[in-house]
This record gives sequence, structure tokens and C-alpha cells, in this order.
Amino acid sequence: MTYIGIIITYVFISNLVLSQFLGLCPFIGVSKNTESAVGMGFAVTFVMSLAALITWALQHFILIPLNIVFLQTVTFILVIATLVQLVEMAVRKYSPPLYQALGIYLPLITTNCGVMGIALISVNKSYGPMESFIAGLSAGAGFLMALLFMSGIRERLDTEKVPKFLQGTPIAFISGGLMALAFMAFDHALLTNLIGG
Amino acid sequence: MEGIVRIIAAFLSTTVFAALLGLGLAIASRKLKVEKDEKVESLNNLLPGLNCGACGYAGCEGYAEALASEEDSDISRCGPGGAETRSNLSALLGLEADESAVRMVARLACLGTDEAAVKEFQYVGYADCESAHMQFDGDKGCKYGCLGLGSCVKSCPVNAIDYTGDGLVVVDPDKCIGCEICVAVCPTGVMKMIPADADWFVSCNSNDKAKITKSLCTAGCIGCRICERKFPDAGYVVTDNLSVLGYTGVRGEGRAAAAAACPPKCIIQIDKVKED
Amino acid sequence: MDRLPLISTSPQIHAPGSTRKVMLWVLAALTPAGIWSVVLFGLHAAIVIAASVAASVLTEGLLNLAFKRNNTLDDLSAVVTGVLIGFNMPPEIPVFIPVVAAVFAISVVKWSFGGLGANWMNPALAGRVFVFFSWGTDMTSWTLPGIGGVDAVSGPTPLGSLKVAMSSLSPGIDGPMRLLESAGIPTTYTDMFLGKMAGSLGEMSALLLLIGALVLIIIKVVDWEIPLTYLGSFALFMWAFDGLQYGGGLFSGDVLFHLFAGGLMLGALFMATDMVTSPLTRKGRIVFGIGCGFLTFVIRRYGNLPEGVSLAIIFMNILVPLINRFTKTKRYGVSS
Amino acid sequence: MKKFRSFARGGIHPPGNKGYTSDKPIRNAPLPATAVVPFSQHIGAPSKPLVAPGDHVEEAQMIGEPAGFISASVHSPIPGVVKEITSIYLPSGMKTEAAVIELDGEFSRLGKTHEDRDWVSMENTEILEILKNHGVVGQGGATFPSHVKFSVPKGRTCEVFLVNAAECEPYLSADHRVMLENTEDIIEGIRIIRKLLSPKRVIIGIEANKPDAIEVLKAAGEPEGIEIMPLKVKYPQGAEKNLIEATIGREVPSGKLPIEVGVINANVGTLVSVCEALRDDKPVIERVVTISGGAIAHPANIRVRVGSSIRDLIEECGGLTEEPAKFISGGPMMGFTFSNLDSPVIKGTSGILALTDKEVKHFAPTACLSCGRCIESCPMGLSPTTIFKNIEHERLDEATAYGLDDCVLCGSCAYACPAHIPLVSAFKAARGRKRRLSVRNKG
Amino acid sequence: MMKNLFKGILRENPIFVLALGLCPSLAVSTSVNNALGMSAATFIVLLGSNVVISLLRKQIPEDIHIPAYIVIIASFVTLVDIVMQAYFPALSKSLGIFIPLIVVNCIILGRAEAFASKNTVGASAVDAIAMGIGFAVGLISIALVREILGAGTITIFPDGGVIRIPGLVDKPALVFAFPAGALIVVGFLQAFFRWLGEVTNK
Amino acid sequence: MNEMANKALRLGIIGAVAALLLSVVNNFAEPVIAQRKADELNKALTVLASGESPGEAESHPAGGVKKRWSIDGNKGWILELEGSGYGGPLTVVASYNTDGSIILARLMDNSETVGFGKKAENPDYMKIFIGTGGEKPVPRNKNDLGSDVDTVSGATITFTGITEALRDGSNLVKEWEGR
Repeated sequence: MTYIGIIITYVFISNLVLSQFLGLCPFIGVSKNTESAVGMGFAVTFVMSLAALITWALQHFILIPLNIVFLQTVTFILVIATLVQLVEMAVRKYSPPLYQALGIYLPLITTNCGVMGIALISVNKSYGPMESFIAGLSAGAGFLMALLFMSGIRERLDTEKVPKFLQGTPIAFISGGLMALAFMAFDHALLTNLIGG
Repeated sequence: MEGIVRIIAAFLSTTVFAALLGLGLAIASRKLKVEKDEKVESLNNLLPGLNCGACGYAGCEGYAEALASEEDSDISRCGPGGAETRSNLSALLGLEADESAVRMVARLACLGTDEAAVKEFQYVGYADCESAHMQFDGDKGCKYGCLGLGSCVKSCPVNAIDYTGDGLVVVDPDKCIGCEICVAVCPTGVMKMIPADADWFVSCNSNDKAKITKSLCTAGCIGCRICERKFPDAGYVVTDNLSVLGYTGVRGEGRAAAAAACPPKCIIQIDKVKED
Repeated sequence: MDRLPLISTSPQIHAPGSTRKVMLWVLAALTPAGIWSVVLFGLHAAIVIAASVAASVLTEGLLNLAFKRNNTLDDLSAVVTGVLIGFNMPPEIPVFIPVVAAVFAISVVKWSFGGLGANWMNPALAGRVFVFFSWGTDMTSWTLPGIGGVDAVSGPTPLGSLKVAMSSLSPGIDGPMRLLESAGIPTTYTDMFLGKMAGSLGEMSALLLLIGALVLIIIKVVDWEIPLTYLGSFALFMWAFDGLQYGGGLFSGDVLFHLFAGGLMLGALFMATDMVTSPLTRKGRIVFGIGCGFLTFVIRRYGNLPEGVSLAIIFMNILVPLINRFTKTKRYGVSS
Repeated sequence: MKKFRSFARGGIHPPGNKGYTSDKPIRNAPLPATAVVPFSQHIGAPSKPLVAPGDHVEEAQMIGEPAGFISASVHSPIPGVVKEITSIYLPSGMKTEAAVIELDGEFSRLGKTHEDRDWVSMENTEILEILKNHGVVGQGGATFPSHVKFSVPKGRTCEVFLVNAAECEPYLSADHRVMLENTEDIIEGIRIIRKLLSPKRVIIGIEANKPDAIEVLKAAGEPEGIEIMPLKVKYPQGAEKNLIEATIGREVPSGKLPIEVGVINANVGTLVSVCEALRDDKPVIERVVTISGGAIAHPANIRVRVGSSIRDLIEECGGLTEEPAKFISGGPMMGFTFSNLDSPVIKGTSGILALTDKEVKHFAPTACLSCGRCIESCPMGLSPTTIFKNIEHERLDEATAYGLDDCVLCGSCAYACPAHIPLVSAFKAARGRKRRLSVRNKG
Repeated sequence: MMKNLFKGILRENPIFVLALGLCPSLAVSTSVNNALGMSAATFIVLLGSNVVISLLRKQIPEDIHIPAYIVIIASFVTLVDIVMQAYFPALSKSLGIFIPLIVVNCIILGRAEAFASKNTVGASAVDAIAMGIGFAVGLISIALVREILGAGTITIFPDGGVIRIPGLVDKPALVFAFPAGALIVVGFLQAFFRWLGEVTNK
Repeated sequence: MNEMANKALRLGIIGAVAALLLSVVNNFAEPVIAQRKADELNKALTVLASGESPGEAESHPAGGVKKRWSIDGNKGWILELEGSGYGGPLTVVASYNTDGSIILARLMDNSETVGFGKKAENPDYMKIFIGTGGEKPVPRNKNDLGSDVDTVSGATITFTGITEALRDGSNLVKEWEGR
């Protein structure tokens, strides 16, 4: 698949949150206001692209040569967790403003299944290194987009009279559901027609 | 044989890999160490996070900062947190709490329901006491009473106040944290802070003369002084046409009898707050 | 006792108009199209519309009752939602489908968020999309119109047939009209304009919808920005790019065909213009309209689905809060 | 059609209804037998009473002196005896102390000829002192004490003196008539202010629906270098900040005063008072009031003594033809309803309206449809619906961030709202609440 | 003990009250048997990792605790994955990529951090069981609603254990099988559980 | 320095134990998994070849085809085809006559939605394709199906994915057979 195809796929068609259920926790948890949503979105995008690239290397330079693909899960998550922690430390040390903006979301990314998800998906689809990187980047962008949309809606809902039991996460989920409904406009056929195969 | 080779390969590579990552993290954590003020954070965690301002600081974090910097050593400022917060703060800071503070709760000093009180005009506008009060001090004849439009209901941080449905509001004293926001926002000043263990209460706020009060509300205190004169130990003091029950420094006898003797029946028995 | 004097807050006078009146006007503007659909498809059309209206109203009423909320039926918004859902159904649809759509629209899309004004997605469209993806077959079984519904026979919509015929497009066919002709389903612009084609109940006659919408725009119940920019940008994109697939160059698309086919008119004039789910400012509405136009074009031109109006609009509904955020009016005395 | 200047954002076009009175010459109301003179007829601290019950007062005697920096003096409109000092409600709904004066004794000024005072040779401080002692306040409705307004703060200069002759409120025509009938007083007032402020330009902003006034002012003012700017008929053309935008194209920064952009402005009525105070040594004891509305038998513009009861004025206009739905003090957009007809006319009373049910139809508020009409109509470029929703959820900080404090309370949004949401009322309430909470947090 | 168990099901239900652990699980909630399989797998991982982490809690330095925990969790996940592939191929096929993703199920790391790292082995085991059951209750109820509405069936065992709901099975509301339907169902179930919590509290 | 080594060592040990455990388990489970997968494919192939025995597998004979087997001599071909469905790539195994018409087909690995696209795993689903591809074209759109449309109700994307894969296969067979 071309790079553009990959981008469209992970931003719209197979949007991590809205059609793959990946990254739901931060999608619900960090979408209360737009500023933090954008911060989280960029942090995730950054980690996802990096993680996709590194796990590709891990897969092709260690797991496959040594024939220990069954250790995929363990090693991938180990890399991601370490990566997140290193990035957090580095950002905090070298760029306090950036840490102010993104830092508090970084620890949350370890358990963002989207990162692990896109790493596994990239490996399953036998992407090359560049494709993996682009997949990670666009999955992150798709996540950012969904988060941004969601935060806009939730900011609006903050000042509406949502029935008591639906306030907070329930209405966020319902909103997410309706968003997913609209995202059904984007299907694989659309991609095929758009970029010709 | 092949299996064993694989096991060894897996074993060795993972060990090395994990050890390397661990080493990397350990080095990074040493090199990239950033000091952060954990004291404020942990103090802030102990506070209830309501940001009600009852402590006199701008929100819980302000109080936490003041405590952390030892600017302030009074750990009993947080009314909402109650004894639990006090003891937590005490444990963390090693400071003694001033346990003498009496828990205060808000009560509505008005019995002027739609039925009891005379309306002067029909107010049309935003349903909020503040706006209603801007028009001739509210739609009730009595300008001291509860307007019933719920400025207090809306601004109560713990939703302890609710509408009664007949033109007044009511405080749930169990939920009340004593932050006094309702007292501040009420334009007629009809919310009063009284001790949580109070038993009787003069539920009126009118300083009008008896004749006027009588013409405006069937349940208004007319300042007749029966409670004050006949039951001197109860603690009733009438000033400016209004009886107020004092709770400290008096024996408190005869409160019930005074209530029975009160002509407009504006002295009411109140439930004591459940101590949890 | 005399009536108490009235003390009100400023302003003391008020422009005429109310929510109820807005809804009444919308209903009035939709009526001709509704009557036309009954004329074309017979009694069943009336039943479908009536059922979805009844379901909407009943759902809203019951929810208000069950959760002790104020009665909101007076504002007639539930009726409008019901009518729009009915309008979006194929003529021979089993009645349970519009009913489900109405229940979903009112309870999930509108009521969950706090009722009229709080919903961020157009309830009627969300309801339609919900049943469309649930019962795709029923939602894409069409009937050709015949006065009084006497000779109703099944037949595809122009857009539906187009998608089918497209897959065996042979060279030399220069546009959708010729393509339909070669596929044995010829149609004329006039037929499409007046509503003599297969389609959803309310989308039949572009003419009647246009007249209704024009009235609403003139009396300022509906703003002109969204219909104009929606139809305009859609036409522009179609004109620019749709010719390509027929072997033509840029700027050779058949704009007329695409404007009159399918639910575009109904969507652009009556659904995208829903106040609650469209942006607050004029600038915002223009962005919204263009977005709708572009998305409808993308979905229709490249998507697997023949239509795209509903999905385009509800997708843009998602963006409304963000559009509002970035198209705020410039405040007096505040430098940005 | 000629294109007139206007402010850029928003604005509405409520029916003007000025035809009731715009062609009616000002006539004098009978003098009141009893005058109720409130001590708070202006913005700022109420005046300090100088009289006690039983005191005898002369016509135009000062009976209340300014109490504080922003305050004004109050004068007795009639000669008489102070019967009592009592607390009353003004038609605006505000409570204040007032002196009840019963007519007794000679009118020393009424109808008497006077000599023009030489103000030209006065020092500026002297002029300001006279304004202060004569109780001159802004008569557009805000009643800001003039001696404070015309004191330019240090480090600022007044570039433009802007005369507000827009009179954009429906029904009202008092300013219109004053312009036609007291043209010379206005020009003289401008001369005084010119001396006081030495502005580079003097501009009169006036709505184009008063062509006769425009002509008269042009004839009298242009030779003196006064610019007359006809403005588009659009509410609220006469709101201070919008008028500045319309006439000189500058915006007063949020939270700042017009002097920030070099402007000081005054209403035409104020200029007449300035002129009378300086030239005639006459304090503010009367003003022109429009009595109008569908329920008034003979609507009119009346020159009336401050403290006269509204009931008398309505009688003077032939009484009521039907039971009105509301009595309004001021214009229908920003004015207040009141029910007590014995309330007095005060310095800021520009009109008394008795409107019928037909004119003021009321509907219960319904849910906000996000139609954006309020945003379209807001002359300050705010989003009233957003502010309102934040207030509804007690998010006062957010409401403030969206510009709660920039709202000029002109009422355009609430006028335009098809859901009949009491937006302005809510904004006032929210500001009141903010004030109370800030007092609490400080104390 | 019973109280602790009960809290996981209702008062602190991980899915509905804590809103944790939905990410990879929701995708497999289209049928009840998948939900059962997923619940079982999660339960085993949760229990295993909670116990091990609680055992090792004093041996793991602060700096590396997240990688360490996650390796432990990942090992259990891989174990379950391998076993499932070998002996429950049908289930493994339908759960697919979502089994490895259990590793990032927030509830597992969440409980490890919040509970197991601070408590004894016994308490951690109880907590894991409570949370595991709560998770199962949550996931299965989501799956029940989705399958009934979206397919008109209740599949307990793919072969022979399928209950067909008359009427619905012919014309199910397919949207419930899609992500859109799933999220909506979760929203309403959350509200329902909240209401239930409030009612039972009184 | 010591402290760092200590931390590294601890994480290393945890990793080591995990790896050891997993490799041992994997050592036992792997053959079982492999055997199972092979059985499944064989079973499918046997069905598809309708009794005849398939020849040796040939990898990637053409784009979109993962594997190819010829059916007993030259009676036809079995192809393992790749399509794209709703949930990503899907694998269809189909047998063709030499004229390109479909004998049988089966949906294998896929991530389609349960209760929806997954329905295509049911052998009955493929009935509509049998015999097409030769004289009769493989149905391209649901509208081509007429009364059979209910069998594939809803799952448009899955349907399109399968039908496109099958059509490509058919065309390839025709190409190979020189038709």
C-alpha cells in the first residue's frame, strides 16, 4: 500500500479509537478539554511513530533471526514502556515547557493500547520500516483527531443539562458511539476508489 | 535439541535486552533527575479538592502551598474536609489541630412559603435571586426573606441545598460543609450559619416592625419579645424587631416552651446533624 | 385578587418569533413535499411518515414523563424530527424501521444529551444512518413512483443505479445521464427535478423542497449560508472532478444530475440547516456548508455508498464545536 | 441610498415607535405640590443629606452634597418644607433615601430673567467645581457625575469630544426635541466643554432618523467647527462604546474607559445642563421626559421638575387608555419596569412608557437552539449563548473569559432570541454574584 | 471478603464505574462466547500478575517498576495466548490480535500499581478475583446486549449453544455489531450500573 | 554505579525468568499449533478439490494470490486469495474450473465483524458464487444477486472484498489457461 493509503487508512478508515477500540481509556479520560486533548494527542503521536519504528527493528533484527517471535508481546511492551519512560524523563529535563504541555500525559501512554496495537498491526501486515513509521504516525494523527473532536463535543456538553446518570463518562461513550457512526462513511472501498487500488 | 537451542537463545537475548533497558532507565533516571515539590502535591492530595475557598485561600492548592511553605500552620482551616482531613494533615505535618472549632452549618432563616408570604409583584426574568433582587429587592413583600430562586442552590459546591417546591430552599445539614458560599451569594442574607448541634432555631430574618411583618407574612418574627422575656435562660435576644437564638454561653432551658409560646410560630425545632 | 403587577428585566420588548413558530414554519415548508410523496407512493407513504412522527412524539413524551422533566412536546421539535425521518425512508419500508429510527433519534441522540438544544448531532440523520447500517437491504429497496401508488414497481434510484452501472463503465459514455440510459434506466433532468424517480419519500421533488426552503430563508427561519455554500461547494467539486471518471477532463462533471439526484436537496435545505447542530456564527456556517459539500462529494464520488448526504452532515456535526471555537466573532475592544 | 456610518458588529432593528412623540414640542409640566427627591440619582455614592425634616428649602437649594469621589449633589426642585426623609424605591428597582418636600414659599427662579454668567474667564477647576455643585450628571441614562467625567486623568489628552445624540432607544424623543428647541444651549454647552477639554475634534453622532435635528445642528454647529455625523438607524447606536466605533472607528479596549482612545463623550441633555449650570447658574432640577406608549392617551415630551410623581405626568398626558402590561422607566431596551406610579422622576429619567400587552408580548423561555441570533445581534462581538450557558452551570470564570464583563447590557441578544431566554437578566445576576463572591474571598 | 468481592462487581466495577480496561476488550464483545473467552483470559492474567507482582513488590526498584510489572503481565498474556492457540483454536481465532493486547488493558497495570504493589499476596489475589469477576460481568453484559440486538442471538458455545431470539434474528439491528453500537451500549450500561449502584446503596 | 547495575540486573532477571518460562511452554505448544493449522488447510483443500487430490503448493504465482495448487492433473486450480474486508485483509480459498468458473470457495483467516461480515465464514454464504466466473460473471454488486440478496444482507464491505478476490482469481485462471 502506498504511504498515502496508509495515512488515509489509519486516520479515517481504521481509526484506532472509532473503529478498532484502541486507546479508549485516554479517549474518554483526557478529552474533557481541548488543550489537554491536543497535548495528549501529540504525545501519543510522537510515541506511536517511534514505537512502530523501533518494534519493527526489534522484530526484524532480533525476534525473527533468533526465531523467538513468541516473545513478541513481552519484548514489544518492554520497549514501549521503557521508551515512554525515557521520553518522559528526557522531555522533563531538557524542555520544561514541553513537559508542561505534554509531560503529564506521557506516563499514561504506556497503557495506551493504541501504541502496542499499532506496533502489532504493523508487524502483522508485514510493513517495512518506513511504512511502519508512517502507520504509527498516522494512527497517532487519527487518535489526535478523534480526541480533538471528542474534546470539542465534551466542552459543549459541559454546559448542557445532561441527565444525571449519563453525566461524565457515559455520555462521552455515547458521543463516541455517534462519532463512530459518522465515521462509517469511510470504508475500504472509499480508499480503493480514491487512490486506485 | 533445536528446542533447547531456541530456549537458550530466547533466555539469553531477553535477559540481555531487559538488563540493557533496565540499565538505560537507571542511568537515565540518575542523569535526568528533576527535583519536584512533592510536599505540596501530597498535601494537595489530602485536601478534598472542592476549591470552595472556605480556608481563605484561592482553592485547595493555595492552602496546600501555604501549609507546605509553613506560611500557615493552622491545619483546621478546611471545613469541608472535617476531622478526617485534619488528622491526615496532622499526621503529615506533625501539627496539632485546634479541635475547639465548632462545626457550623447553614440554615435558612425564613418560613415565608408561597402560602405564608405576600407577593408584591410577579417577577419575570432569569430565575435567580440575584436578578430578582435587583428589581425592588425581590418579589416578596418582605424584603428579608428567601426569594426561592436558588442562588444558593446553584452555587453550593456540594449540592447540599435544594428547592422545597413551595417557594423556599432547604439545606441538607448532613451534606453541608460550612463553606459559607451560600451566605455570601444570598442577596437578602437569609442564610445563617449556626452550630451543627443546634436544636432550636428562629427561622426568620425580618427586621420590619411587627405591623408590617404581620401584613407581609404569617410566619414572620414580630419582635414581641415573649421568648426573650419569659424564657431568659433559653438564649433568645431580640434586636431590631427580630429574635435571634444564641447557642453559646447560655443554659438553653425553655427553648421548646418558647417555641410553643411564639405567636407566629417562627421558632422551629431542627434535626441535629448526623455525625459520621 | 387583581393580577400582580408585572416586573420584568430588560429588554422589555421582544422580537416576534419563538421556537414553536420556527418549528411550525419548518413543518409548513415540508408539507408540500410530504403531500407529493403521498400522491406518488400512496397510503403507505403517509403511514410511514405518521408512524415516525408518532414514535418521535411518544418517545419524547414518555421519557419526559419517566424522568420527571418538563413537557417539551409543545416546541414541536419532536414532530419535525419525526417528519424528517419519515422523509428519509424508501417508500415500501417496513414500518418498524422508521419507528426504530425515531426512537433512536429521540432517546439516544437527543434526549441523552439533555433534550432539544443540547444534542450535537442531528437526531433525524443519526436515526436514519442507524437504521441504514442496520437494515441496509430494506433501506435500499426502492419503488418507482406512480400517481396514487397504483402501479408501484420496484426500481433503483438514479444514484444507486449509477454505482452499479459504474462498475461496467465502457468508454464513450460521457456522463451519468448517458450511463443510466445505457443501463436501461433512462431519466431526464425534469423528471428528477419534479420527483419522478425512485427515492426516499421526502426527497422526490427538488422543486417543492426549494420552494419551501426559499420561503424559510426569506422569512429568516433558515439562514442562507449553509444551503448556498453546501450546494455551491458540492456543485463545484462535482463539476471539477466528476467528469474524470467518464473520460472527460477537469470541469466537465454533470452538476445538474448530482444536484437533483438523491437526498441532496432535502439534506442541504432542511437537515444541514438544523440550528442546534450547525455552527453559531455566519463564518462558521460557511465553513460547515463547504465541509458538507466536500464530504458529500467525496462519499458520492469515491465511496461505496451511493448517497452520502446524511453521513457528510453528521460528520460535520462532530466538527461543529471546533468550528465554533475557531470562528468566533471578533470581540469589541479585545485584540486577538 | 446614502450610506451612513455605523458600528460594525451586530445590532438590531426594533420598531422605533418614535412617531408618537417626535413631532410634539416640549411643554412644561405643572409644578409638583410635593416633590420626592432621592439622594441617589446618579452612579456612585448617594449624596449626603444637608437638610432635616422641618427645614425650609429654597428652589434650587442644595439639599445633598457629594459624599465621595464619584458622587453628585442634589437640589430641591421646588421651594418648600422638608416633610420627611424616607426610604423609597426608584423606578429602577433600587432602594434609596429621599427627601419629601412640600411646596411652600416663592419660586425664586421660575420665569425670572437672569444674567449670563461669564464662564469664559473661569479656570477649569472652577468650571468643574460649578458642575459638581450644580449636580450635573450624564443624562443619557447612566447618570455618571459630570465633574468626574470631564476631568481628564493625568497623562491622557482628550482628542475627540463626542456628543451622543443618537437616541437609539425606541419610543424616546426627548433628546430629539431638545436638539430642535434648545440648539443654542447645546452649542453653548459644547463651547464650555471645549474650553475645559480642548479637544481636537468635536463630533455629534446622531441617528439618521432625525433629519430635522441634523439640519438644525449643522446650521448651528458647522460654523463653529463641530462635525455632525448622521448614523445608520440601528440599535444600540447610542451605546457609548459603539458610538465611538461608529464615529471615529476606534475601539475602547476591554475593561477601559473611552479616554483610553482619547474620547470623552456626553449626551445632548447633559450639555444643556452644563450650559445652564455655567451660563445661568441653574442646577439640575428639571429635565425633558418622553411620556409615550400605546396605553398613554396623549403621548408627549414634557419638561418636568425632578421629584415630580410619575402619576401626575401620566395625568398630564391625558391618562391611560387601557390597563398597560408594564410601566417602563427609560427606553424599552434598557429601561426598568416599575409598578408604583408615585415614584419620582429623577435626573436620569429619559422616558416613561406605558406599554400594552400587544407591545410587550411575553413568552416563557424555552431551550436554546444555538441559532446564533444573539451572536449576530451583539454589538460587542460576544457570544451571549455561550456566556449564558456557562452562567447556568455556575461557571463564572468561564463566563468572564467569554466576555461577561464586556457586555453593555444593551439587550439586543435577548430581544432577538427566539427562545426568549432572559440573557441580560442572567448576565446582571452573574455579575452580582461575582461581586458578592469577590467580597467574600477578600474578607 | 465477600464485601471486597462484591465491590468489584458493582460499586467499583472496573468497566462501568472505573471506566478501565475497555480498550481491547470491547472489540470482542460482539458475541457472548467471545466475551466469556476474553473474560477468562483477562481473569487469569489479572490474577497471575497481581499475585506475582505482590510477591515481588519489595524486590522491584521504583525507577524500573513499570517495565518490570509490564514484563510480568506480558508473560502471563503470552502464556495464555500460546495455550489458547494450541488448545482453543476457534476462540483464539476470533479473539485474534486482542489477546496480546490484554497486556495493555489498563485494568491490569492499574490494579498492579494501585493495589498489588502495596498489599499482601492474599489481599492482592482477592482484589484480582473481585476485579476479574467485575470485568467479566461488565464485558459479558455488553456482549449480551450487543449480540441480542446486533445479531438476534446469544452464543454461549459456537457449536450448538446458540439461542436464537425470534423476530430479532431475522432482522437484527446490525449497528450494534459495529464500534458505534458498542460505544453506545457501554454508555447506557454505565449509566444503568450507576443507577443500580445508587439504588442498592440506599 | 552499583545501584544502576543492581536495577539492570533485577529487570534482567525478571525478563530472563519470563523468557525461560515462555520458551519452555512454547516449545511444547508450537508443534500442536502448527499441526492444527496444517490440518485445517488440508481439510479445506480436500473439500475444495471436491474429492480430487490437490497438487503441491506453489507460493505467490501472481499478485494477490498467496498460494496455488493444481487439481489432480489439470482439472483446475485452487487459489489462496487475498482480499480486503471491513476488518482488514481476508483470505479466501477457492477452487476454479479451467474456464475460470468457481467450484467452491471458503473464507479463511479474517477479522470481520462477528454477526456481520463473519457470516461469510458459513459455507452457505459462498453458494451464490458457485458456477460464476466462467460464462456468468462473478457478481459484482449486491444488486446483481436478485433474490439471493438476503444471504449477504448488510455486510457490503465484506461482500465486496470477497467478490473482488474471487473475480481476480477467476481472471487469473483464465489467463493461465489462455482463454
